[in-house]
Amino acid sequence: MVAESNTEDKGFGGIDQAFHDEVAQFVSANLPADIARKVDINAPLNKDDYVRWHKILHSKGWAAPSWPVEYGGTDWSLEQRLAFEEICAEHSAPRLPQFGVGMLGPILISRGTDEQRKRYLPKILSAEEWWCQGYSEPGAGSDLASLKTRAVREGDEYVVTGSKIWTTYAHYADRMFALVRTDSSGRKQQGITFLLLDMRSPGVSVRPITGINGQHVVNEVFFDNVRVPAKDRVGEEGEGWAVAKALLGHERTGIARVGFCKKQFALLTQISSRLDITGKRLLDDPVFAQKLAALSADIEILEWTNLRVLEAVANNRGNGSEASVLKVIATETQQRITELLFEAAGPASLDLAAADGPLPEEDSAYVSSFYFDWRKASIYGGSNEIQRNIISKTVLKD
Amino acid sequence: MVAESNTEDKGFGGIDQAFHDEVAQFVSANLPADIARKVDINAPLNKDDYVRWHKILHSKGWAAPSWPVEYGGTDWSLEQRLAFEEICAEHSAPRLPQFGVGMLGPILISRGTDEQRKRYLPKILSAEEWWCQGYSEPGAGSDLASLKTRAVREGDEYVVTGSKIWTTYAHYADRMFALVRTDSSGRKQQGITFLLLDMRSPGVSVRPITGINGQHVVNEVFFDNVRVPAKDRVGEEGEGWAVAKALLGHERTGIARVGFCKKQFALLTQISSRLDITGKRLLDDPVFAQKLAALSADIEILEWTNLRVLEAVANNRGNGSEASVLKVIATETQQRITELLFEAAGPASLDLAAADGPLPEEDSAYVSSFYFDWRKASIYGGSNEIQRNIISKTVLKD
Amino acid sequence: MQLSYKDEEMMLADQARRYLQTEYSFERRRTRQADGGHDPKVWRSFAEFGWLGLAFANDYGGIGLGAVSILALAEEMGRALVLEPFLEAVIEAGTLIETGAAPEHAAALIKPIIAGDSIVLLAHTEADARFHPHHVEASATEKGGSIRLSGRKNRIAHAQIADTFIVSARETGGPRDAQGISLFVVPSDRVTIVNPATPLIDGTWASDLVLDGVDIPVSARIGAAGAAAPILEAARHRAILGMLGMSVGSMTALVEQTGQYLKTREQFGQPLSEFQILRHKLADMAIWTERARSAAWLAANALAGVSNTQHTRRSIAVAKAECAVAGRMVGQTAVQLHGGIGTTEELEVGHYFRSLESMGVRLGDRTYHLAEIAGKLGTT
Amino acid sequence: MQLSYKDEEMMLADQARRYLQTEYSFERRRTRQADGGHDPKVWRSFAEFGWLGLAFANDYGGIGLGAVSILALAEEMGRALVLEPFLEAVIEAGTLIETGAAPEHAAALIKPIIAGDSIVLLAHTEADARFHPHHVEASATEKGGSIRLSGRKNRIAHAQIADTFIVSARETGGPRDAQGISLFVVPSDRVTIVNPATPLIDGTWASDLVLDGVDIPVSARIGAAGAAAPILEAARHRAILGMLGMSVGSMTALVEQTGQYLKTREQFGQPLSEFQILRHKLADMAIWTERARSAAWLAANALAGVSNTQHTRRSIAVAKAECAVAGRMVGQTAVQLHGGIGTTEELEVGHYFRSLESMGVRLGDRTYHLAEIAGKLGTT
Repeated sequence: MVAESNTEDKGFGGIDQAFHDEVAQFVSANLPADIARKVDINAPLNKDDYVRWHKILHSKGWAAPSWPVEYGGTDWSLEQRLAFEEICAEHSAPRLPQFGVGMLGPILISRGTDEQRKRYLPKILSAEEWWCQGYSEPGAGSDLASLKTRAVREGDEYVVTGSKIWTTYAHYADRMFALVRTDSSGRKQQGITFLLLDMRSPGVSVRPITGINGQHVVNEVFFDNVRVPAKDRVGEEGEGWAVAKALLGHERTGIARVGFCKKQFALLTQISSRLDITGKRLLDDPVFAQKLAALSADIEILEWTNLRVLEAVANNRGNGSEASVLKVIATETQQRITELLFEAAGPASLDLAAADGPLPEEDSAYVSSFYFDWRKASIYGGSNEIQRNIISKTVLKD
Repeated sequence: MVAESNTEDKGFGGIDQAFHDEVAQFVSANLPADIARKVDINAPLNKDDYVRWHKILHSKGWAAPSWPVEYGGTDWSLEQRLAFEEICAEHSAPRLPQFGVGMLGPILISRGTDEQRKRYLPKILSAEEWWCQGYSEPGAGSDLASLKTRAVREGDEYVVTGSKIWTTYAHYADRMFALVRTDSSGRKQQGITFLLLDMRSPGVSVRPITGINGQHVVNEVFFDNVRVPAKDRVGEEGEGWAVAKALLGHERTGIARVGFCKKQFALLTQISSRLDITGKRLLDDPVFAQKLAALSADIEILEWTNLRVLEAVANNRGNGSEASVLKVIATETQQRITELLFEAAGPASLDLAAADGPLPEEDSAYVSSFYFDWRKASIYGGSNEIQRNIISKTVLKD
Repeated sequence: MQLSYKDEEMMLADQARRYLQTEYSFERRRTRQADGGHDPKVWRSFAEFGWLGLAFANDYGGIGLGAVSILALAEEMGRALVLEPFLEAVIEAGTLIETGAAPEHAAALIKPIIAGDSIVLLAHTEADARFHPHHVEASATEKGGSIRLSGRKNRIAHAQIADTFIVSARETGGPRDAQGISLFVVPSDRVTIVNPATPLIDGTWASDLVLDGVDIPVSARIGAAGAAAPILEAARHRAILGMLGMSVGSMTALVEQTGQYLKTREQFGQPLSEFQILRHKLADMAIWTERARSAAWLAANALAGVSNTQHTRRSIAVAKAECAVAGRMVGQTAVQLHGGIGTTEELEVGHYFRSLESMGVRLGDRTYHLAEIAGKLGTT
Repeated sequence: MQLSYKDEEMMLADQARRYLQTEYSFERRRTRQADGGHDPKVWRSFAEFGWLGLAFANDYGGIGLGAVSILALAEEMGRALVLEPFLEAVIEAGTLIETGAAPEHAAALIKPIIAGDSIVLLAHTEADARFHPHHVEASATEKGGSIRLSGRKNRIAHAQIADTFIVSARETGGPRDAQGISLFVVPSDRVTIVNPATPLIDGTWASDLVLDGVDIPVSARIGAAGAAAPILEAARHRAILGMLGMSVGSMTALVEQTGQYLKTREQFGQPLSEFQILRHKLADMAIWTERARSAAWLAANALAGVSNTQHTRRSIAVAKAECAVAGRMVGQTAVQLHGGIGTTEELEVGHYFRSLESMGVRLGDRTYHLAEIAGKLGTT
């Protein structure tokens, strides 16, 4: 839906240099150095970091490139939007959480009411309101549709009871868009409703979940008779699954993260370029260099797979499993990067960087934190096992 | 059964030097050079090669080490028998087909009649009669018990109709031991009978199957009303599955093939030691050397896993999946060896050695033949997928 | 940047697929393989379809299509496991001639190639070269207006059917110097062909060639004396592109055939396609195939675009390294999923596997190309 | 050759398992981890069980058990993810003292260790060493009957609780020479401890140590001047053996816990253990664990047997290289099979994974040990 809303140039003829330069120059000139350094070494970013960078992009009109111009978006082609993301990543800009701009925005634009659009879109664009996503539930794993959080209609309100888990940045969020069950009589995909709720409503509580690397990013969120106005329902009651799914199938520019991978490769090169006491660099060790070569080839294959997939989807030539293929290739490449960073750091990989406090000076300070954390990449967003199920279904056409 | 028949030394305290030297010296002194050369470069051996070496071992009393002394075996411990196999392999002796000595012999010794033992064992020992194994059937794959070849009792005979596939060296064989179905009313493991049949009986025909490497080793065997005397049945009618299975569970010294792996590693070292025009050896290339190092570590891990498994089984401490673990580790190591041989050979890996004709001179002549052929190692004898099924069952205790 | 076939390339591929499906069935291929792979009737059809002139400039009577068209046609040839020397005698030798030879010389050589009347092969590799692109010990000595060639060429595929060889020989320098190599056009009857029918793993035959002091005129030289390295590189790059296309075609066929097999074959009372572990291995085959396809397009774009030697070299190395491992994984897995029957010569699977491994090795294996990339880390 | 535990070793392991199951539950461990891992009460119990004296000779009041006993006890410690400095303060430092020090000096140091009254740690690694075993820039200068130590030691685990350090310092030679390194016994109050609570991935704390011209008597030297390399190697080998045991214990626990989880947790209407792909990954975990176990026994036999430096070195390198990859595969797969919850600090799984990765790196990662093997190919 979104991906196809303004893709005039479907040929992927290459980004013109002027566009590339404008983005690169803007990022270089305006990205705060402290944020860039955190990004460079994979240090955790806090809400203030994200909001600062979001507002800088907003000042330039680039906070929501995928939105139609009338809502504050751009008229960029899919190719330009992809290039924008990649250039930002390559120039050390943080990847902004996509719950508002990337996920809820397009949903409201295509399925929301005028009132909802007026109420919510401007504050997403300006970063005044931070959104989180309430899909996953404890015990559901990859079986998203098995959700149990219940919403009971009472007059003009829904009363929500249950819990969500793996809620990224729920502790930063002002609001949540959530899938809740309004009917449990039919198939599990039926009877699901899409609600927008206020995180400060009575009955909402947030429990932090500490990651394997000691950092706090995700949360469990509990709802105890939380009242949500019925006007904050998106789509009809019972059609929440379709609302959520329409988005899942179309937002593909964020899967591969090629710019991010290139950035990581640059960090890897930097860490491997340190001279040791004998005047040698790890980079010059033939065995390590061969691993780097294989990894750089992997990243290039990822880049071209990404281009091919986006072009195929833009031209409606997909077979339906492209996103799955891309997700597997991307996450395996990213995880391989984290492994090689871990190896390059040598004994420094034994350090577990603190979740807060002053930023360490060493380039390798966060390699182990990143390595451990990134195991999630093959679990979240549909585990790689689920992706392979999908791919095999397509090959077998069953 | 067999493995435990004469294992006095279950402690695996190490083979005494005298035994080691005796075996090594005998092999070195008596193994025909032409056979050794074939073994060294993985060239195909023909029946004459096998029979010659078998007879040489027989002359020394070593043709069937695992048999009890009264039948012409040895009083060696399990450890000695293992060492014997490994020393033979390391000294370029061929691994003799095990259908007679390794498989049928033990079955007859434990389950045969006196008459059967008298009739068949001596000729197995002397290599006068060559046996093949009729277990697998077309369409059965890893589901061995689903066999369909039928045997109908008529007076003192069974009349056998059906076919067997993947029959190794059926074209060399005088006789076959086969599993046939005498009753199809019960569970598929029931109603199976174990018969000994003459490959020259009317109604037996053999169709060669050419392997992926162009060589002829396995066959399809057809039975068209083949008459087998009832006295050539081993065990009771309908108990053939138990007869076959008793053996499968106990013959473990042949799975790992550590000596064979070491021999292959020696070939790999030899091929990698060729000086190129710049005076360098592939062996000295750091990237290749690292691969060799990893492989040599793998072989050592295989060796110790083999020792541990045999010791555990000898002392009845197994959990039942040892043979499966060993099979996976062994075949994956062997296949990795074939891959590295293929790589070491460089452009010479493009040559497909002829299945017959004069022996090529180059050490690398058979690397591609061996590489392609050895894919079978993870398929035959219960595919590695089946082995992992078994292992997971044990871990999950279900 | 081009990321998928255009209509005209699809038409070319469709034409090739239709022809090959009927005329190049597995059974017919088996018959041809017994003769070393070349069937003059098939070759004649290739000429009639215009495939032999596909990549040559209009000036020489060719169609003048570029890298993507080569990819499209090669993919179909890989799908059908074509044994004909299309890459060697058209793409590789053709590029050598068109890039290196003076126009008149080129025209004289190219026209019979396009017509299907002449099979020209590069005779470059030598026994001790491993994958070194400049390894040439064969010598070319100029004396009194003629050149004497001496040396030995190794494992030249299809040599038994060539009428002409383009022989690399060294005029100056040491055995692995880039400088000093020249190319010479030599009629096949001036060369001694050793072992004329040595089977290769891809089902074709190869031979060694002996040049035992062969005198040829100076006019037989292609390009300037001692300057053949860039010409050889251009031809190598295009031959690799063709191999990438063939590899992708073979992998695509293997994924399809393996999927079909899993659906058809039953075990333990259900189709193999119901076993999740087998489904996931099939998914892995599909993923590797998509990776290889990306590699092929990467290479095609590098060769189609503005020439940038460093960028092109890296792109080719990345693509070739990727295709080698992808082909291996797809081939090995296809055999494994087919079980016993996959290990025989009776099924196509094993032939695809062997052919993929062959293309993984020819013109440099994965290790070689990774070393190429490693040697230039940080320079692009 | 010994391939399985004897009765007395099984008894030792049983004792350890019983104690650790109750006194070292995951919840108790979490509390201790918040304090850097050391709990004096736990250490006292270790002493009472005799574990701190396990490997020391009877002459010093130890029990005199060998490599296999270390393996047995370490396996249980790995199973319970013990954070105490057992390997560092008992196996590593103990081996240094017993191998290197004169009997009287050794007795004075060892007795308090066995009693649980003294924590002695080797201070050897420096910031630029990577994994080089002889990298020592810290200097030892003898002058007038005393020795002055200057330098900096890097990432010394548990340093905050040591009363004594055994410091390596160089008397002669260049920074990576094997010759010229000596070991000195230095009370911890003579050393400046920097960053006393820097967390490591295995849940313990490490510190840097600064020796800013510390004067100590010549009698503080362990062994002959400049001859510490073999002593360090003996201690390193035994510490690696202990790590192998701990790794195997951790892997065994992960296989069990993951199997349990798959049986308990339902998805798409059935237990995860019904999904073949997950079963096969569990089987892979079991296979890797058995490989690691083989590695541990290989190392134990090499250290228990007749000393053969080349053979021992290779055995240790093979075992350490294997355990590193096995630990990684088992740890990664355990996290993957647990899904989201596996990526949190709340479950033991992640802690095992981090600990396994830590042991994969400490005293040389897989690449380092493969290079050790590669350097000696064909020499054993």
